[in-house]
Amino acid sequence: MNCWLSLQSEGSKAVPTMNMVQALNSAMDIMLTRNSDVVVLGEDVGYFGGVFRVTESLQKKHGTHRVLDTPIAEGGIVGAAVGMCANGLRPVVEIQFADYIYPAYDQIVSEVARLRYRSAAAFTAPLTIRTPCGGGIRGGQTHSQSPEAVFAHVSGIKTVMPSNPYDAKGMLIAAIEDDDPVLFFEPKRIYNGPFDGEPDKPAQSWAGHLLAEVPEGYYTVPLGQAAVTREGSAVTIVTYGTMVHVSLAAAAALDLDAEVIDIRSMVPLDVDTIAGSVSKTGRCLIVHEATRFAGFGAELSASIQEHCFWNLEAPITRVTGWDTPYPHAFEWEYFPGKRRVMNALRRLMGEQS
Amino acid sequence: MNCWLSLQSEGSKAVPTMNMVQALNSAMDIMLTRNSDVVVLGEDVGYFGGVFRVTESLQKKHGTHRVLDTPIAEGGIVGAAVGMCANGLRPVVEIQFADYIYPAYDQIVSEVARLRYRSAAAFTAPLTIRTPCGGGIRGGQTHSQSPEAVFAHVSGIKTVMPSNPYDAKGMLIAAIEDDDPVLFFEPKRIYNGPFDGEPDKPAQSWAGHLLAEVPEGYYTVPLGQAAVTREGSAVTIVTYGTMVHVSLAAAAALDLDAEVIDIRSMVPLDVDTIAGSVSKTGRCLIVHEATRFAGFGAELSASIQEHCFWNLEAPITRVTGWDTPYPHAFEWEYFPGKRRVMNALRRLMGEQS
Amino acid sequence: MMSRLHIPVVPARPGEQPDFSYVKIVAAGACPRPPIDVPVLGTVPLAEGLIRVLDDEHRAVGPWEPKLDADTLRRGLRVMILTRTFDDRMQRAQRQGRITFYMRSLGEEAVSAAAAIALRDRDMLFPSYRNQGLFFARGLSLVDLMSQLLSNSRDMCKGRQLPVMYHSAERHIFSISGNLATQFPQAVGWAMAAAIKGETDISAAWLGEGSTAEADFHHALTFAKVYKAPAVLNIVNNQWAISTFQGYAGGEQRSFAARGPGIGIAGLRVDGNDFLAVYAATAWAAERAREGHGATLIEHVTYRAGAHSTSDDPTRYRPRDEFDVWPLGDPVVRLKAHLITLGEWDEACHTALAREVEEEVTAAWQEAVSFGTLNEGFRLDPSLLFEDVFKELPPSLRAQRDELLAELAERGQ
Amino acid sequence: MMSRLHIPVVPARPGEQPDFSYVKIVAAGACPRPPIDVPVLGTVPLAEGLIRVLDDEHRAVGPWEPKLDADTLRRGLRVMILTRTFDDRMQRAQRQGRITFYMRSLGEEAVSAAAAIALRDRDMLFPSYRNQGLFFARGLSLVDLMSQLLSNSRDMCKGRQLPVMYHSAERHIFSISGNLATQFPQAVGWAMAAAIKGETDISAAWLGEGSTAEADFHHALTFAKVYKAPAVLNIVNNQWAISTFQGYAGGEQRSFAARGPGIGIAGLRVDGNDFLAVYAATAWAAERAREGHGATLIEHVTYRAGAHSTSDDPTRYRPRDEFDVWPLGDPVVRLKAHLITLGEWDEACHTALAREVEEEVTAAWQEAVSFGTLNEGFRLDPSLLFEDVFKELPPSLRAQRDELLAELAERGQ
Ligand SMILES: Cc1ncc(C[n+]2csc(CCOP(=O)(O)OP(=O)(O)O)c2C)c(N)n1
Ligand SMILES: Cc1ncc(C[n+]2csc(CCOP(=O)(O)OP(=O)(O)O)c2C)c(N)n1
Ligand SMILES: [Mg+2]
Ligand SMILES: [Mg+2]
Repeated sequence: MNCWLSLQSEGSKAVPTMNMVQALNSAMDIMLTRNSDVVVLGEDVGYFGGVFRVTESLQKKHGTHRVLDTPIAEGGIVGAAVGMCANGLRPVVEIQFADYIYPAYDQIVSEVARLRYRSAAAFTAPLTIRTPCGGGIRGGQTHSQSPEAVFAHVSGIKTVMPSNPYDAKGMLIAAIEDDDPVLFFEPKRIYNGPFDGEPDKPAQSWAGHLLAEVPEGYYTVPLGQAAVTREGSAVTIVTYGTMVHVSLAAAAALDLDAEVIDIRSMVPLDVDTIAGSVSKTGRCLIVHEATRFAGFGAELSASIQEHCFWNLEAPITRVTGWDTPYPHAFEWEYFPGKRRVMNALRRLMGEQS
Repeated sequence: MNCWLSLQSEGSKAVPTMNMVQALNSAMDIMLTRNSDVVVLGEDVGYFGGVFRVTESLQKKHGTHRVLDTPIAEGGIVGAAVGMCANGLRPVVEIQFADYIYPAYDQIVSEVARLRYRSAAAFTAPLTIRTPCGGGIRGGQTHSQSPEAVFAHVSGIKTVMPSNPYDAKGMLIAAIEDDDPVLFFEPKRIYNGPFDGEPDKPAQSWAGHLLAEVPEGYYTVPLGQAAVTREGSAVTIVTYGTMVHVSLAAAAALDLDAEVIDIRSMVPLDVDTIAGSVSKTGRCLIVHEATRFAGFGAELSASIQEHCFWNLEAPITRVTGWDTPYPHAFEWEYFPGKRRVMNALRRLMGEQS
Repeated sequence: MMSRLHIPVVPARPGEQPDFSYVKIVAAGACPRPPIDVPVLGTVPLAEGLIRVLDDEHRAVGPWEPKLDADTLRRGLRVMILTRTFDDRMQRAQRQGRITFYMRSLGEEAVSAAAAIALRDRDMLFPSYRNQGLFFARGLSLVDLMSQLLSNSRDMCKGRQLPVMYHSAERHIFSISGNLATQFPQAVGWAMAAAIKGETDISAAWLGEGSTAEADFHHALTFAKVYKAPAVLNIVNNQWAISTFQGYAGGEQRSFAARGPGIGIAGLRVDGNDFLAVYAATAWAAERAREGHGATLIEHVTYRAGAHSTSDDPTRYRPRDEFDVWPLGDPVVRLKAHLITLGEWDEACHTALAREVEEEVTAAWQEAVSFGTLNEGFRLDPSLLFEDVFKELPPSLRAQRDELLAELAERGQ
Repeated sequence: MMSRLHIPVVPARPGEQPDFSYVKIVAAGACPRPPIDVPVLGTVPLAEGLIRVLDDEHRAVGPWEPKLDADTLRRGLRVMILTRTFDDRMQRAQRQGRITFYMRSLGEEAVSAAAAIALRDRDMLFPSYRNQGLFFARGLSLVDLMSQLLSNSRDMCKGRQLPVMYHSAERHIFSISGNLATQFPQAVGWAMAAAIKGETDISAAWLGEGSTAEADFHHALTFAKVYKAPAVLNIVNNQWAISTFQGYAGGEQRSFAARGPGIGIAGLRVDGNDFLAVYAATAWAAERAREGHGATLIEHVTYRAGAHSTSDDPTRYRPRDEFDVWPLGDPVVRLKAHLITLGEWDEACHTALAREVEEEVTAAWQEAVSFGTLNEGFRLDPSLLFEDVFKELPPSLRAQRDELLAELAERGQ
């Protein structure tokens, strides 16, 4: 079992509280400082600091030639970044919303993901593509999507999603240092605070949260390792991003001895940690925001079933967004909130083997 | 259980043999004739008749204004087709290879699939996108891909793949008549004959194959219905496209009482037929050409597990392409051929409950 | 070593003096007006010039003077004032939390108003999110538009869309997309279909100058050129794309209209704040398209005087007072002054019109909120969430709907 | 009603008379050669003209005459003959089933040969699949190239790529993609990186005229314009894209080079079968880029004299004998005649060179097949199938590899 709580940070002093925006900003700031090959580019990321302020003040600090505002052409941004890689740079690209990543899909699938393989490693694309994803902010169908599955299926690109400031910073540094391309999804609903899926409650902040204690200095959280966010023995909840917090809240509300696994990386997937847990608990609930059909939960379900079949005491269950576009007004009918997770857990615990 | 064998065709005379290319050509010819709103467009589809000859002579017969050669811009082709839909036409688009569909991904995901929903059906996109997919033709990584999963995940678009000439024609007519957008994958390895996964055997032709008896006239094969291609009680093989033939060959080689289900439609998926079969046999092998991780097999596995958990006697197993780009020289090491399916079946039958 | 990369110059940032010296201005009346069948290269001077009709004394001058009657001019003025009033009111509604999001078109009202009036009613429009004037000009009910903003029980989008993503099949306006530029090739495809069917209706589409960098802009121009599609393709160059200056879209020392002749379609650069110029250019391009001479790319030079959207704060990236010194002025002020110069308008009429429009908007708002708002009295049936994904509800979605309805029952909704 | 859609005119189909009257020709020497820092609009006449150096008497004339020494000209001739000889031989190898696929560049050899010689060795090249001449000019080993075609044990791509998808990190040539146009924005990104690092190396990229319709072409031009990227962007207009005539890419009555000035970068239209003209244009554009004046779009007017690929039969869609009457002739014949006119070459030298190249290709082929072919003596380790997906083999791929190795053991391989 790989647990992030054991990770060390290097040269860190006092441990201040950061929200995810600050943690991500700090990761880029550190990497721009440490490695002159790192450049940051994207729409509105420069002077303005990004529509979510994640690149705030980076241009001021590192200059207009290393933190670049770009034309509005996601395909062009990624295409140019691939060429920058071939010339020794390590671009960190921001796609303003994951909903707008599709114009870059060809460059990502056909070029970024294939370059090392097709050229037998003569050329590689060590770029990082950051993009805010997920709903819960009343953004409607073009500011709320969770398209991780359509990238996880593509061989040759790592796909990750942190769920808290500590991981966000450590994983982003790891992604920038990774020699493989990394698609870095940022669940925007929890940029400023954790969210347990109850929109009517006042917004929470990260202040006081254990995982918002983020060292100021350099540290990494390795990609490809799941985190056991809560230990338990009755059921395993496998989830990531915003839904980690919703799942924790649902388990707590039911006072259920649930083990909650934050997979953090979709590719590579830490099957050992997940399968170990499900083998122990015998029950598994998969929770994600994305639409269900052929979503990433399907792969989780299939893999877990393959590894844990003989230990399963009930069918693996999925709680996800419905199989519809993301609807503006029905956001809270759509979003897989605490109650939906609780209901699924109840059903799952009720199933007899 | 929905079985295509019971389908009727309208006004058909003698039943000639057609290969898949001819069957698809006939479907478009009939629809161009029956409905003046139907237009065909794509790269090289007009004068030349398409690189696989699927649109051969359609331009000659129906004119340069209804069978259009286009610029090489997959995104532009689909974008223009959406506009044509808004003006009452029913475009049938060809994307020359499925490997080249990614430049159109944004128009497909953000526009084609969402238009009806976002406009509350004021505007719709009843277009059909045909594209040859799959390997086995020594096409290397950019002429061999099977990207169905990255479309099946997208709500609002139907995704289908026929495995024989009869279905190809009936399903293509159904797709063109469908008021929803349909992504129509054509497994190019079996355009000219079925293929059992053994590259060293002489190529087979469709002649003499029951499902190559294709009526000349109009008929439809409804979308969303799986076909039980072979009945059996020991194990269910769930598959589609070229792998239907490989699976049949493997089952025959093992002399195994396997039920082979050709799902035909990924979206909508005929869960009833599949789940009915697996509940009966208690064992399930999923076979597809696409890479495994987060592939369509994952959804099949997850769904089947959800529906048939209490009847499963062994873990659901997947035989698929490896999680790598499609490699030119290692095609037959990559391709999930008869032996790989047989091995998986043997293991699956060996598992004890 | 020092970087040699060219970084586009942004003339002024917050705290700096606004500087519009980069905007190439041409005197009103100075651009020639060629016949509508002029060869593409004949439009090069127009793509690099600036078509203007209203001069500094508010007179209409030169060959592009469209000779509109006063009623039409007054209609245009009314549409622009309605746009601005509606925008202001909805921005306030957003600040009050009654709607979730809004986008104004302050300063660019002429672009939509004049074009809609120059086009025929059956011509198909493919707007961006900042062309609300098209809907007003085509007479959509304010209550309908507001209901969309409110996602209430009368919402034309059935609650599925972010505010401002309107459509109107009846009035021939396509569904607005949140994805930039996608409507551009669609408009060309629509026009191709019209041509294939032998019809004389044309299409028109709009996007921002920032959006010209997207692939779809190129696809649209290519298809329009290849098939001579009867379309009017409009670039609204309002100088900004959120915080990104137009130089980042390629506007440094080059007009966007020049992309037209570059690829082989006509190009016109127009004073976007001059109602008469926009009207004249649109009418010319529409006639050219209708007569079979192909598409035209029109760049409307204007200025986004407001924030990008209610989520944006432009004082973070540009001087606060730029609009005051914008060299092409305010389209409402200019058309009003022209009408007064013509003797067809006065301050009293103007005040009365402003009041009338204000009342119309207020009345519409009262009616619209009576159909609910997102948070109060919202009554859209949640099963609508599952409809229109496909024409018919597939079994899987039926099951999901039932699961939701059970959940809602439990939640007490 | 009758369709009003414009369908691009294809001048001749099989059975018809070839007709190249649509190709706008300009006399050799007629185009001016502006200084390398000319403003973009100063290149408009060049983007619409045709830069030619070799006249009908095979003399080099006019301001673009690059004044190359005879050794350089002979080197160019050799690269072109090597290209053609290699192409012929590999096409035959494909027909014999020794390789699975091949693409010749017959008739367009000057485009790659002259450009590679005009550029510096450290300049980074982003070729399409029809720029094999770049590899020959940069001196790649024929055995290495053939081994790629054969997917044998010496294959630089380790068996993973379709034939002709070469690369060479050592010789600064990027990996060829099977997806059209993707290399264009990559080349611009490479050039941006060079500029950011303050280096003076530049990049050059090539694509076919058909591929200009793709999004990536537009992205490349936009980024090149915005950042003044030091790149030479080449369009090889060989009139055909498989069966699709260049009119379908927008070439009707419009040059492709004009897209450069259209968007704000320099544009040159060049006789692509004139070695000296291609050299001169490339050298001009390279110097312009290197000195910080931005990118240039060069259209090379040439003719694809062979089939699109070994999978294609062009007699199905165009007259068989078009190349015979192609107005810009054969680049090899023209450079040879020029050298002879200069007194630097004769038939005997030519025959000797042809024989020498022939022998070189034959010897290389014999060596290459000694490393195996796809079907005979193929010995690439199948675990290579799983490597280089990621830098390190993840556990899941290790498991898949082991499964395959077990299967192969069983199959007896
Ligand atoms: C494909 C895509 N990428 C990015 C965005 C985010 N975005 C919304 S508006 C905008 C700026 C557009 O500027 P412009 O085209 O000039 O239009 P304007 O807002 O000035 O009218 C951006 C980047 C988007 N909606 N779609
Ligand atoms: C994205 C994409 N779409 C389609 C194809 C199929 N295709 C391969 S070559 C070709 C024609 C290209 O023509 P052109 O760009 O003129 O280059 P040429 O072959 O003439 O050198 C097409 C359509 C592809 N390889 N990639
Ligand atoms: Mg703008
Ligand atoms: Mg070509």
